[in-house]
Amino acid sequence: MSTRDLVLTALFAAIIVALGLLPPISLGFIPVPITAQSLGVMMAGVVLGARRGAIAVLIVLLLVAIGLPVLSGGRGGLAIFASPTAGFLVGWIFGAFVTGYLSERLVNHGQSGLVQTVSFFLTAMIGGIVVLYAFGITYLATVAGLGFTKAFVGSMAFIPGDVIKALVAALLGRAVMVGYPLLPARA
Amino acid sequence: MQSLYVEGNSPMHRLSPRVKLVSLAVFGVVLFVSQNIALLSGFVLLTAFVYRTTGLPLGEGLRRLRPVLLTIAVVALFNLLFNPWQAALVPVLRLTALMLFAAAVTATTSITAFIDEVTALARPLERTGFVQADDIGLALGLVLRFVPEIVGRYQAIREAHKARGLKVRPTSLLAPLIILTLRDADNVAAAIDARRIRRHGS
Amino acid sequence: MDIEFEGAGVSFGTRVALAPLTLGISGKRIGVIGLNGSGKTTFARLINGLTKPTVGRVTVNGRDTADEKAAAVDVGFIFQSPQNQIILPIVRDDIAFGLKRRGLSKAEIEAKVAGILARFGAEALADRRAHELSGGELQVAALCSVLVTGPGILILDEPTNQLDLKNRALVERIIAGLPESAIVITHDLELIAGFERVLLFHEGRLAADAPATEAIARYREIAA
Amino acid sequence: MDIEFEGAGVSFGTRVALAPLTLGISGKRIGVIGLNGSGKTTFARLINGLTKPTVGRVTVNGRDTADEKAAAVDVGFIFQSPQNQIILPIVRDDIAFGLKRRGLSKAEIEAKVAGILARFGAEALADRRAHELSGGELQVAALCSVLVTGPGILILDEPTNQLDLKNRALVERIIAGLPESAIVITHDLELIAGFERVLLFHEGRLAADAPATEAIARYREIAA
Ligand SMILES: Nc1ncnc2c1ncn2[C@@H]1O[C@H](COP(=O)(O)OP(=O)(O)OP(=O)(O)O)[C@@H](O)[C@H]1O
Ligand SMILES: Nc1ncnc2c1ncn2[C@@H]1O[C@H](COP(=O)(O)OP(=O)(O)OP(=O)(O)O)[C@@H](O)[C@H]1O
Ligand SMILES: O=C(O)CCCC[C@@H]1SC[C@@H]2NC(=O)N[C@@H]21
Ligand SMILES: [Mg+2]
Ligand SMILES: [Mg+2]
Repeated sequence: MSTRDLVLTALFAAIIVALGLLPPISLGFIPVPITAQSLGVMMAGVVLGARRGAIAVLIVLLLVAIGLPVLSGGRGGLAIFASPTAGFLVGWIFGAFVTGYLSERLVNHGQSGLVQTVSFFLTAMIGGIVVLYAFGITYLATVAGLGFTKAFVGSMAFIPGDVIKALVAALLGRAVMVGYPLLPARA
Repeated sequence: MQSLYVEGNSPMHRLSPRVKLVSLAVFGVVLFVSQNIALLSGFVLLTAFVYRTTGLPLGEGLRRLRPVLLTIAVVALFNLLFNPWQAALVPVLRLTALMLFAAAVTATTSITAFIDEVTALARPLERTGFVQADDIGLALGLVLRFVPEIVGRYQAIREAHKARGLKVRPTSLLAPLIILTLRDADNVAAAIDARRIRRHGS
Repeated sequence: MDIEFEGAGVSFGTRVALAPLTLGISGKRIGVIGLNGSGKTTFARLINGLTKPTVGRVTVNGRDTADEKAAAVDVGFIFQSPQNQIILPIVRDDIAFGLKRRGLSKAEIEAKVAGILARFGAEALADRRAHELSGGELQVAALCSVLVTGPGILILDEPTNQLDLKNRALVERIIAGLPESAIVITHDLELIAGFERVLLFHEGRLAADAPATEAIARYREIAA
Repeated sequence: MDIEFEGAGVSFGTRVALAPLTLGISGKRIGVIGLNGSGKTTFARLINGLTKPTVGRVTVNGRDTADEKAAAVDVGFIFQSPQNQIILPIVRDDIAFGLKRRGLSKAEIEAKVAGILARFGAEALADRRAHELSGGELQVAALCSVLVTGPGILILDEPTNQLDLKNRALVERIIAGLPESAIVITHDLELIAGFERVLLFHEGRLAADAPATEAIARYREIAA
């Protein structure tokens, strides 16, 4: 890994942490909060690509494990990984990876701005929602013992917010493509 | 999380970074298994005391915690909506104690010390052949460095608006913010290479 | 322009960056000099409200600069580091940014952007990405972005940093030809050599308020 | 030192920042001058491998700088913007950072950090946060961070930017007294006035390679 890659992953880890300064919204019917941090996960994938994006998320999880309160609402500590949100947290890694993987393949500099934005939106939806939720819901349903139906239906409450996040990530991905092209420099 | 180190010579400063980091990890687990409100309240008082001993002036100490305190307050409010007050109090006490202790650790552990310690702890992982302990330490240290920087960049962009007599709008904030921090990151990478901080010995 | 410092000072914690200062400034060209860390930038930031005084107040044309609403007062500021000045990633967009918000028509904006770039002979920079520019090119872009809106008072914090002979001469000419008031902070003493009024700061205090030759002589003593 | 450019050039896309250049550099003091954007920084970045040539190669003491492993060659680099030089938030930590990875003992590191700060009379900066420093203070901190490791070759990219008279004189003395080789890029022509060899760049090409007086005269022609 080049120094640049190392620093960029650290930067996006920091962006995810900084997004945690926005308060989470707890829902009564599902023990997982709505948080702005998953926007950072999508952004990491869109801007950094698969490998670096996933590593950025791993760095955040490492900080959580150390006990620094880097998750929204000031949460942190090993205990988090034993809580019902653990599946989503692990899903962040794969969400960033898939978002990045698809972005690397679907988006290039020759395309029009609209095509780039729409492609980024789709990759963020697939990685940051489909893949991410698969992990989160499975864990909630099985390990957390919520049952599949309840886990699935409960998680639908995240959809509106996450679609907006995917849109923001897409606009940002396009803006970075113009102002600071990174994706071609794949790790 | 504000990770600003304060120069000082308090007992927390003198404690080895390893002891602090391991205690933090262990404390995180202990907090999680505790349900007892009295015990958790004790932890809050204790960690508040520890935080006060770091030598941070009271105003500055509170100012640093403000963002996290605010979000904890929001968590508490939501919990109160759905739960009896006892059940709502437990997570608030947990979060507050963890935040106070983590803030005390970060205020008394310089980023250099943090990097060194994480590097030392990660050293055994090198045998897997996947990672360099030096890189893990450096990456985690850089995150702590970047969080305040991102906040600072946000401030700088607001100032750049003001310098031209413009009002700041959130819509024109995010993209410049990310692009500017990306450029900062590139510069930091160049500085690390230029100063041979990473390549040496590897 | 009429700038009044009324016992205005700035401290960061226990560090006094600028001791309370009472001073009136009016006139076309004011120079500001002094050692590193003597308070020059802090002084300038007070004038357009980027920093708020921790004691006293500063008014520009009668309006308190600490008052958010008054901050629209027409003070353009060229930062000491051009890196911090550029907001949008493409030079042309950045220059146009301030104009857009002022509600000018598209054609007017384009004309103004082209005009300011031509003034610096910097047409080639228009479509460049700001982060790819050399240090001096960035400084020129920053100057364009601020000058294009034609601020009534202009503060230039070390504007000739990183500039080559050609651009430095250009900035010197531009300062001389500005229709409005300018406050020029610099370590490049030739730049302010002809100014009638130069403020010398030392350790957060005003150490001289005099014509250039006199203030520069005092500065040389302090620096020796 | 023995630096060899063997047809080395840099393009960014279609933009030629430095046309292919063949040149040998050895000697103690080399000045580099030229207009903004003429390729000075690009030239310097090639020497310590921060930028890789898109054509040709650059060797330092026989080792290719594009080769990651050879990059351990001892080239210190003072960036054009000190903001970019500082890695860690506290000045003292930042200065110590480069030493740590070189395996020095704690006591040695402390002694070296104290030594370099004393050399600049900048002991007061040690425990300051880098982002709170004034521009000139930051430049001094950046100089300390690089000089402390005692690099064999030192590249200074506009080292006197933002410095006051006192610190500027100090940097001039330090350059004169450096035990090792130095390459000094600058727009501050007095700084290199006495150099025996000065490289003048123009539009990405070497336009002169001559003693200071001659190169500066050519530069003035170009800038006129
Ligand atoms: N945010 C801050 N926090 C703490 N100290 C600060 C802050 N900003 C400035 N200072 C300190 O205030 C003093 C005055 O700073 P200022 O930037 O006004 O100096 P200056 O005269 O512009 O110096 P230079 O010529 O180096 O740019 C300096 O010692 C500086 O370190
Ligand atoms: N990453 C990049 N992408 C595209 N163009 C670049 C990049 N870096 C530099 N350039 C261009 O290459 C040219 C040479 O840049 P360089 O930084 O070497 O100039 P310089 O001589 O150091 O100028 P200055 O005196 O302004 O610092 C400039 O026109 C610059 O815009
Ligand atoms: O902070 C945590 O405990 C991690 C929470 C994970 C939240 C998931 S991410 C996808 C989905 N969208 C949200 O807004 N929240 C959940
Ligand atoms: Mg200043
Ligand atoms: Mg340069």
